Amino acid sequence: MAYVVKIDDREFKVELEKKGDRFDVLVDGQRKHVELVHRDGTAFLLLIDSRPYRVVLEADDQLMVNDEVYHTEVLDEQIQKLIKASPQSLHKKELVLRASMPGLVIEVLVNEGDSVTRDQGLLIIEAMKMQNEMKSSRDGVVKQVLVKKGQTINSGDKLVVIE
Amino acid sequence: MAYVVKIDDREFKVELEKKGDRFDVLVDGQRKHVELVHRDGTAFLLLIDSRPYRVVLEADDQLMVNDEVYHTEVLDEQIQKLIKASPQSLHKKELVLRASMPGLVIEVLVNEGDSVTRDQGLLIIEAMKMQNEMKSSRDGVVKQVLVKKGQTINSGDKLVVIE
Amino acid sequence: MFKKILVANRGEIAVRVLRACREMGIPSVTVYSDADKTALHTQSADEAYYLGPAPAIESYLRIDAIIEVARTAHAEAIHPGYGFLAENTQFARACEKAGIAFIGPTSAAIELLGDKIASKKTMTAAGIPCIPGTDGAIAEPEKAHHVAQEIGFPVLIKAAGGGGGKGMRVVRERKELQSAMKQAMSEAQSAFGNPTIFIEKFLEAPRHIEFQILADHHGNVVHLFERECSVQRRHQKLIEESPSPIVTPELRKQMGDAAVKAVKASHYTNAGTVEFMVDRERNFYFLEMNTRLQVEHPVTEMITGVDIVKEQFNITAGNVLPMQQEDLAMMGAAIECRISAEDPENNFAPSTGTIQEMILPGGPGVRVDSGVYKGFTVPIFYDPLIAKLLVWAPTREEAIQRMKRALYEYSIRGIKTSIPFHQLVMDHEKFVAGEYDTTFIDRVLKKIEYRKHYQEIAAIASAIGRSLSDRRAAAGSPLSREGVNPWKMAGRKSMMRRM
Amino acid sequence: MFKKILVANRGEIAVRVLRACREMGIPSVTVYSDADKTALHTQSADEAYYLGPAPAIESYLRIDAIIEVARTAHAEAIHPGYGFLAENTQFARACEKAGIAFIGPTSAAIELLGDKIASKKTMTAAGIPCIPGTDGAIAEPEKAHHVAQEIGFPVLIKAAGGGGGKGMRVVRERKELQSAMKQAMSEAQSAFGNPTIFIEKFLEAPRHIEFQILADHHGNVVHLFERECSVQRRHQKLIEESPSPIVTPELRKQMGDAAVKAVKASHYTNAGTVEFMVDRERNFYFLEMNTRLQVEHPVTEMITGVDIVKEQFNITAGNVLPMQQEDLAMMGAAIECRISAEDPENNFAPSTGTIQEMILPGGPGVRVDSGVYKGFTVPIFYDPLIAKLLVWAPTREEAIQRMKRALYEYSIRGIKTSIPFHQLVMDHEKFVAGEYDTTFIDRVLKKIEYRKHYQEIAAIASAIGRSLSDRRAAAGSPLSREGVNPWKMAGRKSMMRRM
Repeated sequence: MAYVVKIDDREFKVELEKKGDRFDVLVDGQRKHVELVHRDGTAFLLLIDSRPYRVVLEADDQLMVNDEVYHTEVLDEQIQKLIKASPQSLHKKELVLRASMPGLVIEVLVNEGDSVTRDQGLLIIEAMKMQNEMKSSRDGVVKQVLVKKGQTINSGDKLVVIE
Repeated sequence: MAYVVKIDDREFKVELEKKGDRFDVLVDGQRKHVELVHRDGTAFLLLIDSRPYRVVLEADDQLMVNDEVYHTEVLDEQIQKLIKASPQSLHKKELVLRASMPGLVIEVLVNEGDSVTRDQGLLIIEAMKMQNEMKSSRDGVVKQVLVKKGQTINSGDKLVVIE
Repeated sequence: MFKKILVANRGEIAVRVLRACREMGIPSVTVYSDADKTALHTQSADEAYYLGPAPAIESYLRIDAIIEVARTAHAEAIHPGYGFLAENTQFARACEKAGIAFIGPTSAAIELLGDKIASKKTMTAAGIPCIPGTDGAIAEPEKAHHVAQEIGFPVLIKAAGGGGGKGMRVVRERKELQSAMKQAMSEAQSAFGNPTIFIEKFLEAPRHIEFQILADHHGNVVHLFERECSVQRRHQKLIEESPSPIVTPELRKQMGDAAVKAVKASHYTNAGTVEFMVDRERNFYFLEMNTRLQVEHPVTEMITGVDIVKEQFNITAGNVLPMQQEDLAMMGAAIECRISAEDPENNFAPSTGTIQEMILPGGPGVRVDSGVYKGFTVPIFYDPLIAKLLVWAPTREEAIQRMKRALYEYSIRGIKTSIPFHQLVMDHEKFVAGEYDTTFIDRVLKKIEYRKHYQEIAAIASAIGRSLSDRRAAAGSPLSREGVNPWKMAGRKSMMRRM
Repeated sequence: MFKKILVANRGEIAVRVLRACREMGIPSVTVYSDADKTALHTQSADEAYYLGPAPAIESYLRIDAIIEVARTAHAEAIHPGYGFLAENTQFARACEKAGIAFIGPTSAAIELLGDKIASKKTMTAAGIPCIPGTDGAIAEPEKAHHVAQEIGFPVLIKAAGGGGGKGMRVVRERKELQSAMKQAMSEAQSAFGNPTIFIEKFLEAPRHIEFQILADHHGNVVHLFERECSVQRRHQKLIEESPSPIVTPELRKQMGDAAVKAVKASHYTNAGTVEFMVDRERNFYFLEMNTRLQVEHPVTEMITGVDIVKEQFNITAGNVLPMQQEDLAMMGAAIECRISAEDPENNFAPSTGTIQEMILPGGPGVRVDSGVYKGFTVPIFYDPLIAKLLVWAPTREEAIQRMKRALYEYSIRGIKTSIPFHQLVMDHEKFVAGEYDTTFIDRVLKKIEYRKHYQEIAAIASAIGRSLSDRRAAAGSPLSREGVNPWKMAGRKSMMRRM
């Protein structure tokens, strides 16, 4: 079986052949012998050419290798070819500022309709006793402000939309 | 509510009254204030008169307090009275020797029908590189030998029955 | 010695002090907020009392409630840890008034040294060099502009009420002054319950080197050598070590003598830290004196063998210091990495959540002071410091190698931590060479490319996971493809576990 | 230095040696059996190779397979740890033949000192006092009877092939001799692959005190002071400490000199241990020399600051010892407790299974060398030692207090461990007073009443659990009583976790 795995900005072609408990793997043409050992819960030990790596499944598209986190996308090689052949024309018009941490909104510095410039402060968030100013990463107009002063927010919450 | 709790060779009368998150408890007539906080999985923190104890549920009739293991039997006080009132006449005639550890049977020293005396060796078990002689804890006759030389045994397995 | 001690703090430092109580056979009491019902410090004391809601202002900063707990539990002494009320004059005074021993200096000494201006006057009078700055607290922007103009930009705005980088701002231009003051005052209020700030000349690229001191109530003062604390990010110390790579035996003697003189000039007792700035020509300036146990005190414990917390107990109980300066010697080298619940790959954003797995490093020369455990949910309300990792080795070179090994072993899942950041620093040639100052991190490691060693391994792991699921689907399993993927099964079990 | 090192062992000692490799930047290789696919040592090396089935005879004792792995992985040196092949002359010789450095003494030195009889002759010739016994291996009961008669009962049967109490039996009467010999030979065969035994006079209630030594290939020999190892159960060391409570500076000098003399007399190189018996009059007798890294080596590391494993690498690489005797000093006191997977409340029966939870002690002066982790299944095939807990403090008294604190913190669930036993010893007045010998445990702590401090707490906890379930049942919940008991729910989740 052959897959294309996307990780960060890299793409790997991985061909696999299962041999009992082990796998013969070709990564971008290079041959490797792999053994997968279940450790505990979602944790595995992967022996690649006798080198042990601690692999932990964090989510469907996220795993950890020796405590480093990787976001992965696995595509069947055939499907990958089809996608590449089809034209794509998506480009994002909106910038959605999301909370990078849980915390408390101390101050909202802009209103809907305001023009903002790159690096202009939009909000002040406090968490773990430190105040952090959240800045706009580009020029634009504030389309929506989704939080208000005094509100508690979680990591990933939408805060401000700029277009 | 009132319960009788048996632990080792002791019996405690425990009366409880739930007050919100806390409990008013009378143990053998002594009043205590108790708070139960869930920690993780089967682990709890019990604050008794502000003293914290780490309690872990190991099984239905077994729990750990600050890493010490206790086997408990909880009876409703009413039921307890009924049991005490009824005559009991059970006494064990047989002694069942069970494996106290997993291991390998190195030698069986007795045969069915043999007379044995207290402290006489019955079996030699090896585990973790050490050989241990399992001894009879009383005089009697070997009724059954349930294992043989070379056999792997688990903790709790019946080995020899003496009557 | 005291019959019972109350530890009025949380996290790793509360656990540290409670360990000293247990080793000395002293019954211990602690306090907790709603967010800390299952915290490690709550479990580590002999008694634990509820203080109030999670925000510190409603719990760990409540002087009245803490004194009340001490009375209820019959605690004879209170250890304040660091942060919260550790350098709060009102708290020390409330203890004195209630007849409870405060494990730290007298309220008068806290007041003098907490007033960074008055303390500088005292030090100048004692002949210790100081950094130029305001001779009083400042609140009006006009006055601040005037002072800044006088001593010249860049200037440093600092909170009068505490340390740790909170309420601190560097201002390089006049126009930034007003907004920086406002933010600093707001942060200082929130962190120390005191918005007072002052202004000081900002030294370019200095080293931050401090001396640990111990002083008893019988006039004996010793210093326990220096700690180099120049690895800072936004005035927050991240890594500390001893000995300092730049301190020569002569400089050590000079600075140590100055530290002892500073202690005597301020009639200071108990454990404390004299902080100095050192410029490139190795001139040193008195910066301030921290009138508390420092986060980084274990660095000194590892090179001297002295248990500083136990000595705090002894001093407060009126005992004579068991050592003199000539009994003390530095042995080997120690390094501390502060492990915080922050995501270094995302501009050190706080990362809270439940710790899913925790593997601590061990073996020779490793010390871990952790305030968390597997299963604990790190609250958003307090300082992000969750643990301190320390190593000791005969030489600095070996200590760095050992720290790299220990960081490699240290594994925390469920939250992000500063471990990858520390790994980068330990590999950095400037750190390895000992050539760094307080601007090192913000200057050199501002835009860090975190290492991604294992992309290929991750690709192989992902492809194997997918192939196992594809194989079963192809074999005509009645279950859906997703249902038989062993990786996904494992993932589900993991989800259930979290419920 | 070597470009790659193979660690031919498992468990905590393999992890210990792998840590040294990582700190020195040396790529490492290890080996594993079927039972150790997910063992900590397998994960800790840079490369791990499969050896064979779980029984040691088919994996960790296979000389051919290990040499083959070293060749495949291009390892330049092999560290054997302790046990298994560590004192096996054939193995050392196989390494020499294959051109792979054996990190330990030469095969000739192992042969001389492994032959306990020949080594005693050498020591006697060098003027070191020895214990009377057989002048050769013994296999026939008749010969054994003759020797025992000659030196007088009680006698001690010992395995010629190894230590650690395996294959060892005390015989007090003639009639016990034959069966004791049989058992000892069988155990020795199984533990060391060598059934050879010999007989020695059994000293009543001696102390077991050993000296750690280091010897390079350039004629330099130093000793790193003593370790007191008298806390033993059935000749198995359980607790070690340094300094010994009974060794005076004069005795230390005499014994240290004798240890160095023993090393020179046997042309020994690398790390080793000279074991002595010390009687009540403080006369000491050479017992044997252990030609390997000892389990208890960290005790010495903590009081001297020397990393013994790194020195083994240096010596094997041909480097000159970096210290002379006068550079070495003892600092403070260190104690080690061996944490084994045994149930002390059930006559130390082996306790295997999966570790459900593990909380390691930390803070000042604590070192943990663990070979296991949460989730690992402790196999029945190997030694029950799963970890070593060590403490250091300025004095022995403080070290005992610290050990008690660390044992209190140490929590392992899923298997039984020797932790409760160590707690009893640390509380025992004879241990605290330093008044103990090798018979202490078997004599004083044979029938131990393990403390049950928390019966009342357990009763309250049980009653609360029951009441919560009764309340819901009474409230007419449609679920059965068992279905809504939160304790039982928690229990179920825990069961699922184990699946």
